[in-house]
Amino acid sequence: MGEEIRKDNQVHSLGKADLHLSFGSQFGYLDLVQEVCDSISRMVGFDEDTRYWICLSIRESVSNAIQHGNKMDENKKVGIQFESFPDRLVILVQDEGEGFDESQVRDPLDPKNLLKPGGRGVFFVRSFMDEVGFEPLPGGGLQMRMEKRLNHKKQGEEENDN
Amino acid sequence: MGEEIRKDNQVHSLGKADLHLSFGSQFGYLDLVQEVCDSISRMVGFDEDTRYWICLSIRESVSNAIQHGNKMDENKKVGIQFESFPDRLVILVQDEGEGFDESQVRDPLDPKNLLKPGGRGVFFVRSFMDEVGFEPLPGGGLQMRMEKRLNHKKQGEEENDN
Amino acid sequence: MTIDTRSVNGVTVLDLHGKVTIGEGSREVRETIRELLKNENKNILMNLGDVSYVDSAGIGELVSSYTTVTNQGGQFKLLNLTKKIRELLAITKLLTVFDSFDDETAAVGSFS
Amino acid sequence: MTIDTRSVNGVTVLDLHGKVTIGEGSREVRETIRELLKNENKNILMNLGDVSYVDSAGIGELVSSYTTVTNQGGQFKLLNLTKKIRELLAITKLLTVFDSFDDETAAVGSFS
Ligand SMILES: Nc1ncnc2c1ncn2[C@@H]1O[C@H](COP(=O)(O)OP(=O)(O)O)[C@@H](O)[C@H]1O
Ligand SMILES: Nc1ncnc2c1ncn2[C@@H]1O[C@H](COP(=O)(O)OP(=O)(O)O)[C@@H](O)[C@H]1O
Repeated sequence: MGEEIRKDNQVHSLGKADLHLSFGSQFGYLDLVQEVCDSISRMVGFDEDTRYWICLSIRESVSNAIQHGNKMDENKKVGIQFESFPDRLVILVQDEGEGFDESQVRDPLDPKNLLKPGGRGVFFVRSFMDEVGFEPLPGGGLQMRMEKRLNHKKQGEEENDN
Repeated sequence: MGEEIRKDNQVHSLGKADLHLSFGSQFGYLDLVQEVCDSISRMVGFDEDTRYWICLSIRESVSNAIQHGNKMDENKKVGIQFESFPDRLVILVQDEGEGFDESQVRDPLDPKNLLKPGGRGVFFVRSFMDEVGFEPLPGGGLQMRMEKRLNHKKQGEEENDN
Repeated sequence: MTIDTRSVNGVTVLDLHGKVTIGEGSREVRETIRELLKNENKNILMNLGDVSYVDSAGIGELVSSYTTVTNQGGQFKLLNLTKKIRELLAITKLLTVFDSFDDETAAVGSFS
Repeated sequence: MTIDTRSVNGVTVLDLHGKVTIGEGSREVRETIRELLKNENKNILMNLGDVSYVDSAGIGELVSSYTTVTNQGGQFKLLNLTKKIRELLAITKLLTVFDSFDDETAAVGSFS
């Protein structure tokens, strides 16, 4: 009974992921962005828990691009570039805004900020990604660069799934 | 007991969907493309069954772009543009290939072709979408343009989900 | 996001369902809290057990619910933190700010 | 895509699981059929009940399985078409080409 011929079902794994996405500034795309992020980071080989935190970071970054960068102007685009390497995933989030002075961003852990309603987005990204940077784009606009290494444990990854 | 305050959970519906996706020519992206297609067509307002056939069509189109257009060259890109209008969804699939003579494509319903293993992809797209066309791109490459109208019944939509 | 409101022994239990994220749910939470305070319901227990997703804006909603209720002399507590929410509250040093429970009876009983 | 192979009263039942699409599963189907024919198993019933997705390449696999088996004097039939597969076979006028069944016992019994 039941001789199983289990065939390779990894035909679809990617050599090198390299995907670009762009859309008008609407929060309605956030779930889609999260799904794409999850698919790409699954292909790259991140476990479920790590993918959760990577994609939360991308949501935060895209939310900021929509809200602070493009100031909710639906005609302004958000661009996302996913690039995988054998040992890491690099994600670039681009907006058409003026950028900002990161030194002016308040520390959400400072006791005087602890009960502020906002100001935790960039902090989350820095907590869950390995490298984070902002750079102005040559043609105008801001690019947030995030990098996550494979097999690298950081805060938040020890917990099991809920 | 249980006074329910049901709030509007449609905050996230889109004004006008306008999303662009591009990636290297690998079949590994097909599931992701299908997910994105499903999300976009859900936002536009298509029912589950219609979304299934729209996204099958997009899969066929992208498969052709990868296989016939870009000839499996991972360095050549496939581009997909989703554009929604109040009454329809337009999807453009672009490859970097030479194009082809559509009049040379054989009819899969012709009895002499019925048992051929291939040649049903474009036929599926024409069956499930309302408008289908191929056009060369100005900078080289081929664009397949597909349009699906909302509230418009075509073959395949009468069936329930499986 | 939807919110169901129940009253248990003088405590208002808010059962949140779905996502509490930017653009979704934040206004709903705020309005619900405001209505409750207007009607002198100041003991509020927010049940997060059925919340599927929270981002930094969602955490912000928890914080502003807490400060709004506390500033009006009420008590705001949390029930059924998911692992992910607990993690986000931990790294933002908010876990000790909130009274939180995994048992509804214990949670309701804790209101003075 | 995975394929489980069972033998029932002289009929080889192939239980397909997952997606039969371009780049996925097509080679597997072809190889399995080839091996079976090599070993003189010519009565083949393909169970599609657990197939989650089929595109035009997957339909092509059904057709080439059919022609390969038939050309070698065997019989190739289908079991448990999903609604979507049935629809795709209908519009491609293949529904009448294939013998198909919704009941395994009846399907196995139909092989002469
Ligand atoms: N893409 C961006 N463009 C312009 N300013 C930004 C951008 N991202 C973040 N900022 C600035 O950094 C601040 C902190 O961002 P964040 O930590 O996400 O908290 P919040 O969005 O809740 O204010 C924002 O208030 C904004 O001033
Ligand atoms: N993007 C494309 N670029 C070049 N040729 C194409 C493209 N799409 C379709 N074709 C041509 O049209 C033919 C029919 O396509 P299709 O109906 O999808 O069947 P199949 O892919 O199984 O051959 C292909 O064999 C190919 O010659």
